[in-house]
Amino acid sequence: MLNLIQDTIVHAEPQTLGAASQGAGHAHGQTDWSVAAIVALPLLACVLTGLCAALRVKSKLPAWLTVASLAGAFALTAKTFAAHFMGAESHAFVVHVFDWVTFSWAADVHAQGPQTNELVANFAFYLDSLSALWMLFVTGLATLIALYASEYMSHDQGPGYCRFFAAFSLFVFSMACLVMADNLLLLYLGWEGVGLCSYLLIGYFYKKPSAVAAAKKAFIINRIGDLFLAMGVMLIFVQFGTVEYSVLFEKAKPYIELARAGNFAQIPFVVKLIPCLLMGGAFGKSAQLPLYVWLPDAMEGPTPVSALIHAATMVTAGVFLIARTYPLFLLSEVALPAVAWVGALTALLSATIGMAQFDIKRIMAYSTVSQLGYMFCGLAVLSPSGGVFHVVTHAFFKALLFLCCGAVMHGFAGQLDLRKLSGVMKMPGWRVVGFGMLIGCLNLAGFPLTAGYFSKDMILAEAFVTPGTAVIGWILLLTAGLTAYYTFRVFFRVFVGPVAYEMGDEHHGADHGHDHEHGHGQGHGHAKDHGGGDGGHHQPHAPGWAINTVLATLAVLSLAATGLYFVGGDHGAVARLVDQSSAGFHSPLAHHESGAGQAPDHGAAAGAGRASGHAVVSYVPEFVRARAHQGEVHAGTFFGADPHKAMYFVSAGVGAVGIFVAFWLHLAGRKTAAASRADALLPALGPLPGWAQGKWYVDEFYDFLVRKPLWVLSHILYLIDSYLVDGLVDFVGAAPKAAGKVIRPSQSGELHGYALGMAGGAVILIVIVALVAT
Amino acid sequence: MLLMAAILIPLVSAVLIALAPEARAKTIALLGTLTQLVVACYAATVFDWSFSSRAQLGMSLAWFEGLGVNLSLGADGVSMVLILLTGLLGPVCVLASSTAITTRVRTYYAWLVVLQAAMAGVFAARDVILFYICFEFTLIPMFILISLWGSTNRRRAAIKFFLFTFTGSVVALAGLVYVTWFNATLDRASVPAVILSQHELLGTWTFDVSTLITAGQLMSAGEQAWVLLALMAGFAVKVPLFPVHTWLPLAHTEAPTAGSVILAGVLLKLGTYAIYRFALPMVPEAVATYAPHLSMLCVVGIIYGGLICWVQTDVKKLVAYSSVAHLGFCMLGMFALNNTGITGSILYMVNHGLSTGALFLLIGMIYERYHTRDMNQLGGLAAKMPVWATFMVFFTMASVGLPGLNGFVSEFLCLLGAFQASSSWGSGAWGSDIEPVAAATPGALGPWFAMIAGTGMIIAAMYLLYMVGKVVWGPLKTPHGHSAGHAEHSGHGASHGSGGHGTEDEHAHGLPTDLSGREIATLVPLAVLCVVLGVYPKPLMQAVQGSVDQTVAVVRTPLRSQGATPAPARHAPQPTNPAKTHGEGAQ
Amino acid sequence: MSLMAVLAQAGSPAPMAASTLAHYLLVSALLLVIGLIGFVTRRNLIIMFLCTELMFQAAGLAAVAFGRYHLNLTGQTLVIFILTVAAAEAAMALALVVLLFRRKESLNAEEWQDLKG
Amino acid sequence: MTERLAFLYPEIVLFVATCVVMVLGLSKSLRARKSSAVVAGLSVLVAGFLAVVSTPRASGDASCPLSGVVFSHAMTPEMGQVLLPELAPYAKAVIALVGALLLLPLAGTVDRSDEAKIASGRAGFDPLRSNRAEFYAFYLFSLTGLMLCASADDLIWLFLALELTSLPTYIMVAISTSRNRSREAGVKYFFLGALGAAVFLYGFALVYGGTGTTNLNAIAHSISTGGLNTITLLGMVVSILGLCFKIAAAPMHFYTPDVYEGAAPQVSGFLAFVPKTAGFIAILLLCAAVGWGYSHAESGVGSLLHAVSADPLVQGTGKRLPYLLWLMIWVIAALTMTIGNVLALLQRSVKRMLAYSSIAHSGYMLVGVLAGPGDSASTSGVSAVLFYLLAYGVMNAGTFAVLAALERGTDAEGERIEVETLDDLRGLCASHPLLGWTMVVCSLSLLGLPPLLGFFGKLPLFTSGIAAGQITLVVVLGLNSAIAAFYYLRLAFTPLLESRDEGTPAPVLAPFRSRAAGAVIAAVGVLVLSAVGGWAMGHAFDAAKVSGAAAVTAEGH
Repeated sequence: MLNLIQDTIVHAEPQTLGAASQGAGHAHGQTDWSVAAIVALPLLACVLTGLCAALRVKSKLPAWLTVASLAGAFALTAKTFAAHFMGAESHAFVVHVFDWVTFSWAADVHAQGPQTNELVANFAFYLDSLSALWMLFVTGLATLIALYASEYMSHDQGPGYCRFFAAFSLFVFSMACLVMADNLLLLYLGWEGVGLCSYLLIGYFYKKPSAVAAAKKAFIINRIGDLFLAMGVMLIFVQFGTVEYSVLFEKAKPYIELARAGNFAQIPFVVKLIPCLLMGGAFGKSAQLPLYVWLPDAMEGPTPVSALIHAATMVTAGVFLIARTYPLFLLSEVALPAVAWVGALTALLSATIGMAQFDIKRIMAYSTVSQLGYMFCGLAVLSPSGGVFHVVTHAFFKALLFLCCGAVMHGFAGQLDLRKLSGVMKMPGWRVVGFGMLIGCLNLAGFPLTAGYFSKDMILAEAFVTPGTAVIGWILLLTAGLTAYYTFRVFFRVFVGPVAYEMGDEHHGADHGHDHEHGHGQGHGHAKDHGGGDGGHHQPHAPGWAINTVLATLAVLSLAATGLYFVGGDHGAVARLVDQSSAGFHSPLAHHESGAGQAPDHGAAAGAGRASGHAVVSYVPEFVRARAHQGEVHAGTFFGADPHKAMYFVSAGVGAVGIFVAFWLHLAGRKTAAASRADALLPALGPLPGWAQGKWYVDEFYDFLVRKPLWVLSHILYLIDSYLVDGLVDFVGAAPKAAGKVIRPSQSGELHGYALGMAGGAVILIVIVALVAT
Repeated sequence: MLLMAAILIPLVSAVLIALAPEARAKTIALLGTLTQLVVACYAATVFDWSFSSRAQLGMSLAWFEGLGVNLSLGADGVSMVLILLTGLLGPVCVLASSTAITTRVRTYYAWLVVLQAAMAGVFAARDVILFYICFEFTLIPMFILISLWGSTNRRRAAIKFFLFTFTGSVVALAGLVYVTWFNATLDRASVPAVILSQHELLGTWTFDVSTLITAGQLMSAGEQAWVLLALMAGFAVKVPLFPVHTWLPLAHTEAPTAGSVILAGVLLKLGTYAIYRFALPMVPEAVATYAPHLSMLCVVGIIYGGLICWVQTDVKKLVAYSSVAHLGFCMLGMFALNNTGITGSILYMVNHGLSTGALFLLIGMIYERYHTRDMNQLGGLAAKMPVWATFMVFFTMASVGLPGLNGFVSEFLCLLGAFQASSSWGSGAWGSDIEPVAAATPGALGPWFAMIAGTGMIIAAMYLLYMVGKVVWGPLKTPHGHSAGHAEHSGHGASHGSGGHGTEDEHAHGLPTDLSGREIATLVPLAVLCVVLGVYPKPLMQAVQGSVDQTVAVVRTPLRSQGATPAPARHAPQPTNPAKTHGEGAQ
Repeated sequence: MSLMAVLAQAGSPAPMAASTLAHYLLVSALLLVIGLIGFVTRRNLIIMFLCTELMFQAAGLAAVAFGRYHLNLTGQTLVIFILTVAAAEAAMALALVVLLFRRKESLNAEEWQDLKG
Repeated sequence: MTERLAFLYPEIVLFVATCVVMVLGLSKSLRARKSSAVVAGLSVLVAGFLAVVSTPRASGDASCPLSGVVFSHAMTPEMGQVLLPELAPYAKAVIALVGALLLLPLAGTVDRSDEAKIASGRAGFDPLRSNRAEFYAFYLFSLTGLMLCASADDLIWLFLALELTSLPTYIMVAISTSRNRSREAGVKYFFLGALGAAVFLYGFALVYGGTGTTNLNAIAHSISTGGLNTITLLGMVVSILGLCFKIAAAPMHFYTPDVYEGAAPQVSGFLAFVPKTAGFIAILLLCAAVGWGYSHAESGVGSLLHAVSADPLVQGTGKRLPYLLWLMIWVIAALTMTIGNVLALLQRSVKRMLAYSSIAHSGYMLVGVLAGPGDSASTSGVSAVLFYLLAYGVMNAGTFAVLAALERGTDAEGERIEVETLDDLRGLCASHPLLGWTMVVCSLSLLGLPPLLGFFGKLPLFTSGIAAGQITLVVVLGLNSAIAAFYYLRLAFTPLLESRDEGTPAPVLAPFRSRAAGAVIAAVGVLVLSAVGGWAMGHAFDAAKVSGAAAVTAEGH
């Protein structure tokens, strides 16, 4: 694997991303090594931890190896970022490491028109502002979470520990490939690679059948999305003859021009199909309708995994994919509306489920699904910078939330039921966790002036600005309220209020530091209930320094992320970075004239463009063009006001209502951990809470609709194979024997019979032959 | 001579094994197969890869001169690659058998190495009859391996295996002989001089492969269709394609581990190789016409085989059926008839050999320990055999087609090939009337084939993870009646595995709880290759590229369509001219 | 094609009327068929053998008739040899029948059907 | 006229040897009696040698370097049949070689108990009771007849030769063991054989009637100049039907399993080669007289059978037997191989299985007869048949010799018990490795498994069949090979793979070393011919030269 670095070649290929950046993208000799090392370091960590497993290392060495190499990767990323993407201008560049699926063939002499006779998909890394940004938070968070996990997983020191960190590092490697790939095939490698790591880490407690099932489910459902992605990649290759971004965008340019001119009718169907297929992949990986069902189950994995993979990084790969191939999404008039609707519905649906759950980790999982919906909406309402900004802020605060939940889980022996925990913040040693949780919750709820508030606002505002997406905006607004409610439901139930708790049924907490393999999840013969507050021989144990450090860092970072909105451009540094990349309207890709730096100013234009009442959003091409040219055509309004400004107040208000409801229902007057005022309200809502708690029975529905029929079909096919297909073979095989049995009586052993046979046979033969011949 | 050596060395070692004492058999077999591997590797270095479409390292000896049968050997890029695969699996199989085979050891190893020779012969043959001889002769060692060292139902499996494939290939022989006769009756005057100069034996009675390939292209469309039917009757069974696959699960299930490995690793590739070598270039028009129908069978096989895997309880049967699905991918790529597809298909041959072969090895290791392959009796072995579990997950992922491992490259290329090969790309049916689609190739498959076959990727994940989930993960469950909880205490890992009574039976056959060094040694080469071919498949793709280019060119523009000879005239067959040997001379 | 024309084709002069030849041949064919039917219907080994003799003689008769028709001696030569061979066969047949009779005290062919299948 | 005798030197040698053997067998001296077999064997080999070196050749440059050394005569139509002018040397050499091979297991067939009694002093030598010499004499007579077939140029000659071949075998069967089964086999063989002989004799008479001559050359000339008239055609049809008895083809095949099962295995092996070879030579001669130059497009028959039997790809190559004859042989071939194989599938008795397989092999060879001559070994069906006779003779001799070499003790009446069913062969490779492996090699060869001799026997049948446009029939042949694989596999692998049941005694070696030697020699022969059979095939091709019917000058009788 180390050849990977040695093989690094400076691939000084001019980047032809557009007129503006023409010739500016020469690779920088210094960075090439370091870019390759960003990818190689996690892989190195993976190999080394694997070696640790082989050498039966029982110390925390694997964790330190991982943390060190991830930190190194982060440092290199930061260095690269600082070198190339801090300024107002940024230039994408490609670092070629070695050839992968790259081969050419003899040209077809009979083909007409331009023919592609090579497939180029190298291990080459494409760094632009988008991938650099993504890598920055991926490696940064990974380092922190690895540090967290070094303590969190310490009960499992030994092979399991190595396994954890090997998969963890492998995940970062795959994620780096995904993000930094210079072609779709390498992206696909990362795409499936993170899927594998997700599989391995969800199934980390492999003795627990539920964990195994969840892992399997995650992998298979992701594969469904992967198939769409693969088809999309193939279609791109067939249509454009390449899978490399730089060439691809160049080749797609004519179509982008057509789309910009509103001539969707002239864009071939094949081309319009591409974003629809890519979308399928994104929905799978990012847990959107209809493929979201795997993510909540993925919480079977250790909490650091949930934080890193299933909240902060991997699940945002779908957002990344769309952002990366954003120009292609503009080619179809249905692609972005579809994304918008899927995102909005997912956000709403999972928020309603999240409201009714009691497992705090699951609540966070549904919230992740919901927030991912937000991000997709951001992309779809023509605000990729909003979507990406939300990805970044969400990465920090959701990781923080998960890690806090993890700390609780760790300390309370796997207890996650919010009805059995209360007032944790007041317990000794839990202050950091509590404040961390609070900060995370404020972010998630969109409390004014937090990072989450600004990123959410960007999306909401754009939803109202963009013509025809107001319905999406309303849905998202409603979701924002629900989000605030369920977020603070957790906080008010678990962290404040009277101190009461019940320990979970996992004893790893008490056995902390014990040399014990595979502690999780198994009924180790301990009784299920350990009594309420006393906890038997189990006492909650507060997190140690590593966890606290990480939580504090993350809390600070998620607050600091607010700053990204205020530095480096009108909508913040993230917006600038996005705009400079393939996802930006102001990137050289999107138009000819360079419009860098300036955000459009959508004045209070007439509301004529509002396509209200339309179930399907239709993009007005002029609007797209306007976004790029700072025109002011048909921008939507929020009751006549500029949505950007109105949203500051509206969303803050909605959030506040949600928090207040949560406060009134779950904290005010609550005496015990279990009972709350909300319980009294439940009967009034009829069966709805039950259905929401049952996740709207989507899993059961899928099971009934897809899995069961397939299972029955498989059995039928097996029967067909065994009895019909093979039966036919056996029948044919038995035919000669059967024929033999039929004519065997002719060999009666009787002389006369034989004579008769001879004579008769001869006569019959002669007669037949004579008849035929005449 | 090198190729001859690669065939003769195993034969010689078979004789030595037969003469040597029982205890030495394994060593001689190992040395013999290793030598074969070394010779194959050396041949690969001598081989001029820049002309990989050309048969090299050739040699020719007269055998049945009157019949035109020669001992004529030579290898192009594809053959060379498959010979290397054969060579690699030989020592692996010998190593894998060392504890599993305890009875009639000499017989076992002797036949095993004979099988190696026959398989190398198939790939190296440049004479149709020699090819057929080796193709058929593989049946005998395999038959014996299955019927002597197989499981309970072995006799039936062996007979079925033999008769099914034998029946098919006899018909294929008829097809090949028909082409031979067609060539013999070809009027040389009607063949363009350019072609004649390349193939001196056109119009004479010869079994020379390259001559017959050229001659076959001159056949009328009707003749080609019949010949294709005959060839497929033989080769599709061996692959196996969908309706004629039923011998495979049975044979796999009953065969001893090494037998399964060779069966999956190389024997099935004889069919795909034969289709590549003969069906495609010899009857290109018919192949082009019937590619959609054949591909349909592939697609059905992919989904049908995959779904059946999903409901298996016998691990080995599951992997066996997965071969049906996997080879469906392989053949789909082949019938895409474009470079991506066929390259993918050839890579698939190698990759399937590695990953599925390794899966059979792993299952064999479990079977040796627990004497069952029933997934209901096995579970959670990760706890007891972490090394084994690691390999199992690794090779499962290779088999699933995880990018970065070998399976992905070939599977993707096969699907891409099928995806590209649609005649409707350029016709506006896909709306691509603005400018020609860049990487479309003529063909009759297209996105739907790829899409439906692509669901096979999902199904593959379903059944393979189902298997892994049952056997590797989950609560520990082993046969012989000890409960999971019980075993958990006794078998807490390899380090102190000898304590509990869960390990008594393992000691009985001298195997450690987890894998022994020997077993790891059999797996590591395969694992390394899986990674290398997944990360850096370029050498392999380049190795076969010349040959594939040539085949694709033939399929695209068969000789008959080149205008020179609308309908070649026939004349009385020429007498055989044994003095002439091959156009492609010996080095 | 009529028999006449057939024989004319053979290039022989026809001093023997074709119709006469036809009669001979008819008798010969009858002999053959009678022999055959006798062989199939009778159970006594000796009679069965005589039936084969009858068939031999049918051939002989045809040969003589043809010989006369073609005006050459080949037919008669053939008959001489047929008679010789028939005599040899008769000797063998009797020897065999005696051998069999010794074993089972019967000349019934149906006694001998142990071998079958 | 004396030149013409050169054709018959081998037969003369055999006849003289026959007389000598008969006399030797009556000697009181055990050594003299024993020498009778040696004399028989040597005479066969000498006859074969003479056939090669002394037979006049139509072409001066016969491929054997020794030919013409002894007598360098060029053959003329007066001297011999010129339809298959080169047939005799090859055929006789094959007959001699295989005949000698078949002699080895015949040791002790009829005289074992007598000699045992004499040796133990329980009885003195009684010339009247001694039948050893007769047995070898019959063997030599039969081979003489067979060789005469190969040089026959006249229907009468052919008839006598065929009878000379067959008559001794009837007795050999009947006396081969002292069991009732042999008697039964003898009587069936004899009576049905007489019936068959009557049929082809009648056919010969008709051919004579149609052409006015019994000389084969003249018949060919008559047909080529005057056309094939109905009587001749009918005669041919009836003759070939009658000859089907000799080759054990449907519908004349019924006797085969019973006779082979009833006779001692070594005699069955003899039967599988000698009458079959005689029959095929006769059929080839008759077909050569008719010629393969007919085109079926002229027959204008569009019946169903034609549609089935005509190949879909090639129409009217103009290289076939007359349609009627072609169709009949086609049907016979297809029926014969199918019936033989499907019935063989059901057998447990090895000899019976081999008998049915012998039927099937005749069916295969008939494909070569249909294919007719060609200009290379690969396209000449005649050459394919001739080579297949050699191949079949060797591998078949091997299997029967194994059976002959083994016995399972003696029964209550002192009669030895033969190896009967497949079960008796279990574990043979372990108990008698050489015999076991002989069985394996010969069975696999009979199956036609490449690269053994049987495959190279079948391959020219395949190629010539396809070259003659008989693709459907070739596919039928192929599928039949596959059916046959089932029972040949059992036969090959029962000795190798199965192990003997506890308690059943292993078969023991019969006390005649030559029997086992014969088996092993046959196996070695199979292997050697697999490697260098191309040489023999070259001779088969030389022997298969068919002079065009038109080339036969009229010389009449």
